[in-house]
Amino acid sequence: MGEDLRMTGPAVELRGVSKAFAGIRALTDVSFDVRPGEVHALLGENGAGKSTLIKIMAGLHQPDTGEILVNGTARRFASPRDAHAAGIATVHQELLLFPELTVAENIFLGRAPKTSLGTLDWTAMRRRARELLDILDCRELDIDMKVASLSVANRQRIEIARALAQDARVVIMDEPTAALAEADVQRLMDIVRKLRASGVSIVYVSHRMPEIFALADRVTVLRDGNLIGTMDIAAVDESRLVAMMVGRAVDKLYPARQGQSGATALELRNVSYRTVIRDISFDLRHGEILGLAGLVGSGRTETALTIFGITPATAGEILIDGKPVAITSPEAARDLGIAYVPEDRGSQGLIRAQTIADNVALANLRRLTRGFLMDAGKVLAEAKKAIEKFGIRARGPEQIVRQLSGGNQQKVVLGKWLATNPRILIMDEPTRGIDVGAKAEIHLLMRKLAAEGMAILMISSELPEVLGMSDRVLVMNSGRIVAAFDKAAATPEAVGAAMTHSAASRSAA
Amino acid sequence: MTARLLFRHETILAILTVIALFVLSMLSDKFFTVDNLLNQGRLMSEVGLVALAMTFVIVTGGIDLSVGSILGLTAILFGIFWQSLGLPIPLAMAAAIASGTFAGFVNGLIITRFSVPPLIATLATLALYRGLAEGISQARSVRGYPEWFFFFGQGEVLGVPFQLWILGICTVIAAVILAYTPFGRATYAIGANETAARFSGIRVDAVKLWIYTAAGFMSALAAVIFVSRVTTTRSDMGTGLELDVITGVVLGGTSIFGGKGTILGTALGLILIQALKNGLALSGVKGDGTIVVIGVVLIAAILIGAIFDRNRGG
Amino acid sequence: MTASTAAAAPIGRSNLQRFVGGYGQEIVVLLSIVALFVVVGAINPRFLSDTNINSIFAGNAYIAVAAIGMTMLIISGHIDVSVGSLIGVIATIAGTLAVSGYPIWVAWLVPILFGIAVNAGVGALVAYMRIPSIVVTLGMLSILKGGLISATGGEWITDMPPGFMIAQMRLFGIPSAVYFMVILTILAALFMRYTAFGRAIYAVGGNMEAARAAGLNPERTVVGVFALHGLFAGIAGILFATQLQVIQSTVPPNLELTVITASVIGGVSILGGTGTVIGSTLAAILFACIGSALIFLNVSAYWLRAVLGLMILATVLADMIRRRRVL
Amino acid sequence: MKKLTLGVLLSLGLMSGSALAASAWTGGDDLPTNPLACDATPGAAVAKPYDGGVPTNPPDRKGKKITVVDIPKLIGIGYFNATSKGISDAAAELGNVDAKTDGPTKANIDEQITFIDNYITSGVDGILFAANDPVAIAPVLKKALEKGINVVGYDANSTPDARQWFVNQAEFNGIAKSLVDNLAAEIGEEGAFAIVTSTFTTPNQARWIAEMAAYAAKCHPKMKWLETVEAQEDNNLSFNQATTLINKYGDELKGILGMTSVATPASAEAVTQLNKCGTIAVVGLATPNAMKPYVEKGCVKSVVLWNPVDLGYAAMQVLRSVADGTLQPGATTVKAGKLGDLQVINGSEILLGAPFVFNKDNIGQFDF
Repeated sequence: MGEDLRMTGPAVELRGVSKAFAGIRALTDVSFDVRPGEVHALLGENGAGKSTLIKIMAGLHQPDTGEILVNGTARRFASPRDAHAAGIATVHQELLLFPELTVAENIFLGRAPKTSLGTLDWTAMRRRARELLDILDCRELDIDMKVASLSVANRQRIEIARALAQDARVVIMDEPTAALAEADVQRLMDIVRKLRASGVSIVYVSHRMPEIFALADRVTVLRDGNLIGTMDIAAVDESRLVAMMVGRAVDKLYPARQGQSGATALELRNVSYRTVIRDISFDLRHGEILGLAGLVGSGRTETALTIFGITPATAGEILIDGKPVAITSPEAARDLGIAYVPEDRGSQGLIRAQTIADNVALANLRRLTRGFLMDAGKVLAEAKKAIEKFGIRARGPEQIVRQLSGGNQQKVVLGKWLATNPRILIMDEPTRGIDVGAKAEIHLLMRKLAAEGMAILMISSELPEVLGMSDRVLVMNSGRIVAAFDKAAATPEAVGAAMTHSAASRSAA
Repeated sequence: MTARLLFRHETILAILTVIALFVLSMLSDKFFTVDNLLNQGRLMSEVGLVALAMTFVIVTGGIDLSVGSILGLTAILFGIFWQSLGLPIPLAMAAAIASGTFAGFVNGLIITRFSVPPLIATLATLALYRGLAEGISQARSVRGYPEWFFFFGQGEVLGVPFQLWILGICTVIAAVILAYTPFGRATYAIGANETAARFSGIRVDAVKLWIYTAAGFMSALAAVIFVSRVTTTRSDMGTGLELDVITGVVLGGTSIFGGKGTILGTALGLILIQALKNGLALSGVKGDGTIVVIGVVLIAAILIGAIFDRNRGG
Repeated sequence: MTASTAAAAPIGRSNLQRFVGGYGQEIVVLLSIVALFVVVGAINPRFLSDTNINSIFAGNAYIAVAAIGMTMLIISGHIDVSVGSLIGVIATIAGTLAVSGYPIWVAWLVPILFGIAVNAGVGALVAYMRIPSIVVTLGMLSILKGGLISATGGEWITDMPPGFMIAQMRLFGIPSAVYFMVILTILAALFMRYTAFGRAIYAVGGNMEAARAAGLNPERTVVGVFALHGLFAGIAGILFATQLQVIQSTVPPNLELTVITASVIGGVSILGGTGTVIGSTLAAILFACIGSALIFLNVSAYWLRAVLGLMILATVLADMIRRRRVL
Repeated sequence: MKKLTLGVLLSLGLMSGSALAASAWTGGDDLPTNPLACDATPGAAVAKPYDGGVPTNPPDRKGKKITVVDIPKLIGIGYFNATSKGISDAAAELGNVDAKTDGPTKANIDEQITFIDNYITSGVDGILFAANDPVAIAPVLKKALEKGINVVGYDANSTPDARQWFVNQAEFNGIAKSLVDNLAAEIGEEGAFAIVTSTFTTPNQARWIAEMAAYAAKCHPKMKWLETVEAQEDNNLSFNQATTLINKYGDELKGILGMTSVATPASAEAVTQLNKCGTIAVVGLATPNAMKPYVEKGCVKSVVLWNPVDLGYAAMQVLRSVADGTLQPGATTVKAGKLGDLQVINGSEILLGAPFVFNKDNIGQFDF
């Protein structure tokens, strides 16, 4: 990274790029450039063409028309290898790592240092891996550990180290903070700034406005495969960007509360699961949205899994409508009127290879029968109901879920669970990876459900969402509930402090 | 479930089967006769019964290599229960089938409780159950069953072999269960995405346990029919059965990765294989040539399916 | 993993830590072999005689060699259920060439090339047509087996020239098959650890899409690993062919199961992405030792397979429990 | 837990079953044995009425061209290649027979039955078989008889009523005597030996072993029988098993008996490779071609076998005679072409002759 910045033109430039898949246009005549040492935010709703654009830059797709210029020369990327050679690296959203290989290997895979014999030089590889991670301030990361056992944040750091190992001049980050907790987001932003200072350009794809305003130098907005505009960050504000993305003004992000809290729906008394969560006690009322905040790994999702019976409680008591219940399996939880919209839509929420109707029926198999047999009519009717009720944009109940956008997929998960007529709804990261428009729809829906008397427990890593949606906020840390706030008392400062302060004091103890 | 896509593979297979039947009946006038076809039905019954259960197993994304060994073990236990323990035949039959079912249950237990991949778990029990059969029998055959017992394997009801009725009934039941019941939906869901199935309140472990137990039961049922058909009990019975069964199921379009497959496909796959074995033999092709043809047909059928898939997917 | 040592913080784990951490299953298998030798040797000291140890190693070297290729294949996330048939075919081709008067090096080399070519073809079907390897190789199993008998009629091959019998040659009193096993295992282990292609095999087995994004060519890697597997199957076939004065021209029964089991017991995850060739060779040796030990211990041969099944189950369960505790 | 109880019960059942069956046993079957006299007195031929089956309404095949299929236990091994050669030799000689050999690639009862079934359907006139299991094969053979097909067995019998005639290569007790006598001559009356067989479920081998046990107990009581190991029909496994036996018993082991044409050469190979020629004797059933190297080197002194080419030849001749109606129940001899008259024994069996012993002097004259 010792080179000085002699280049004046863009590090990478896309000119008039178009791309279609099976006749469907994904990008139409889009031009985009990245200057040396800048953070360039790329914005757009899901399906706007961001992924296609970055995949073209990464060499995973080839444009139908248009050209890619690197340092002013036209290049053709036939494969990711060509893009790497041109100094472009990608930190993928789904973190494409090899779980059974070590940290060091993951960083150097495909371009490991060789000895004079042409074999891999493990000594050099491990040394340089250590150096790179030190540059990223990840001194605690063990380079000989298998990646399988690492947290999401650490995996992401490995991906970034991998980009550095390629001497990348341009690093594309695809929703890098989507899966990160607040503290890790801060660390990531520090890393991004550090990279920029060393002359690396960053293409930063994110749905989170605060990050964009904190980091980006310029911003480009795409909509429906078209370029809407590229601007200096100083020249725009949040509502303007949202309007550009959505194509209309979205005035209120978080809908106001309607109705009042009712009776207690769910109560936990000193619930523990092994040593993962300990002594969890709280109550959840009908008609309220209870926010559960905390860092990733603080035990939020684990609490939800215990309530839902995936990891049944090893101690303590759970009461529903005042009566103690034994929740030993998801099936039992469902039969008690609990629904869980999981954190990871793709692997936990949906069977993407199946149709909407199949997915909606999945949690309701026994109800959608006539005698011993499935009732195809009822299944279709249920799916149609969900499509109408949640405004799922699909050709019909027979459409394969994989073909839907993230927001619509999430609505299918919701449809599946609301078809069980639950009275308690747990939503884990309900809007992760969903674009602004769909996000607002889901928020509206949550409010409507609460107004109808649903008791909602919401887990979110996005502090604005927690604060905007919750009627009350609980904060978890190291497997315990460490603070509780009313809506009025739940300020970003107070909640943020509870999430991090106690973590520091606990680890110091 | 992409009904159309499934239909595709079965359509290809049905066309292949019809072509095969047509060509084979051209090659030999002995092939397309009622007698021969019913007889072939008798010969394919054991493989067919096990293949029904195997379809469920593979749809969940699993595999069961131990079915042949369970068949051998059940056959031996049946013989031992009858001859050495002196149980009356119906009781010995029930006890042996219960033992075979239990062997399947053990497979399921190892797979679900200890999360051992099915391929490995059943690779181990393949050796274990066959070893038990050999050890228990000390390689001795049990013979001399009473004449009436041979009805199950050699008798006819309304002119149709007894076991073909059993196979037919089991096929219909299996087809209905897989396609039209909550259990069937759960089976597909587990194969397509086990975690999502679990998170949807499906009792994944229980479903899998049932399926492997059913595979044990079907193998045991096949064992009794087999013993009745060949009138003797040997510890090497059913050796290599798993490959025949898996070939039939896979040829029938069931994805080895799980989540896809139908009983109709399996039935067509089995019919195609049996028709080739019999028809080629009748038209003068030797056994080793037939094996080659079956191998080629298996790869070709799946290849055609893959090409169709790809063209659709774009 | 604690960074307790302040001065001269190590860049990673110590070599010993890494060794123990990386070779858990291999160490278990190795200890089983040692335990077996100690126990059986105590009961019947002849078990430890050099001739017996030689026999155990030499008689089963071809299984270990085939298991090396199988291990690579399974690491890449695939499997070959036709390897036994392939070895039978290769042995027959080698023998036929040898008795037909071709130079001996031709009789050794051509069958190996045949193995590579066949498996590269299988690999191409798997990689480019996306047909699951178990399906393609299930088909190949039938084709090779039936084809072999059609072609040879099961005629035994005898009277091979003495120079052809490579597995019987000895150096310092040790049969060459043992050298093959040891040297190929070491070479393969080095290959898997120190070459880019070796690591690519792990990468493709671990995460195919990630491998593509990392600039690897997964399809080519898959074809390559199948070809490598063909190479090892070819060498195994030559060892198999030259061990005895007679080649049976048929498919050795159950060989594929033995080879796959050796790979799996050696620590290969059937899900791909993990395992080592050292483990599979050790497991093949363990099997050979068990087979021999059961005879030495007067265990009735009727129970042999049951004992083997139990051993596999015990190993796998122990591994599962070990992993669960680690997590 | 109902399932648990069931499980415990079944495990108990399994264990009791195995306990019942577990007894020291060397690989023979448990049918009655009939050891021959220790000297060369031939066994008393018991006159027995014809006990074979009769085809139902067979068409008149006298002198007409007939199609015959030969279905051995398995194809692709030297032994059955030799019988197949004998069958086609006889067919060529007779001129009015169209014969072919087909069968399973491994000795599998089910597949063999399927093969026979298919050939019944295809409408052959005659079936020659070597049974993988005498009882299991019976129903399908009876079916063939019902369809008017002539059925003749060779090498491995079925139950008598399931076929018309069986060509017996040599009686079990004759083979047993020949093997044990030859072995005793080489290793002495007090030598210890072990057996390598195919599988314990193979009827012929099990029968021979049982007869050998009975004969050894009667005529060579001091010979020590160490153990019997299984080696499938697999060269390399046979070799490994024989090697292990040698290593295990060291100098105690004086001889190895190979019970199959695969096990015997592999055992000889093991003895050769371990440099035990002259100290460990190998005696067994084998085809001469596979044994020539060892016999010529002097490592193996005697190989016992009937001539399988003759066996196939005789089987074909018998089938033709049955089809022509010249061989009727009650006959005492049958003409078998170049083999001359063969004797009828045991009601419906035709004896090929005494087992033949190959040695250094005569083995070069045979090529099969």
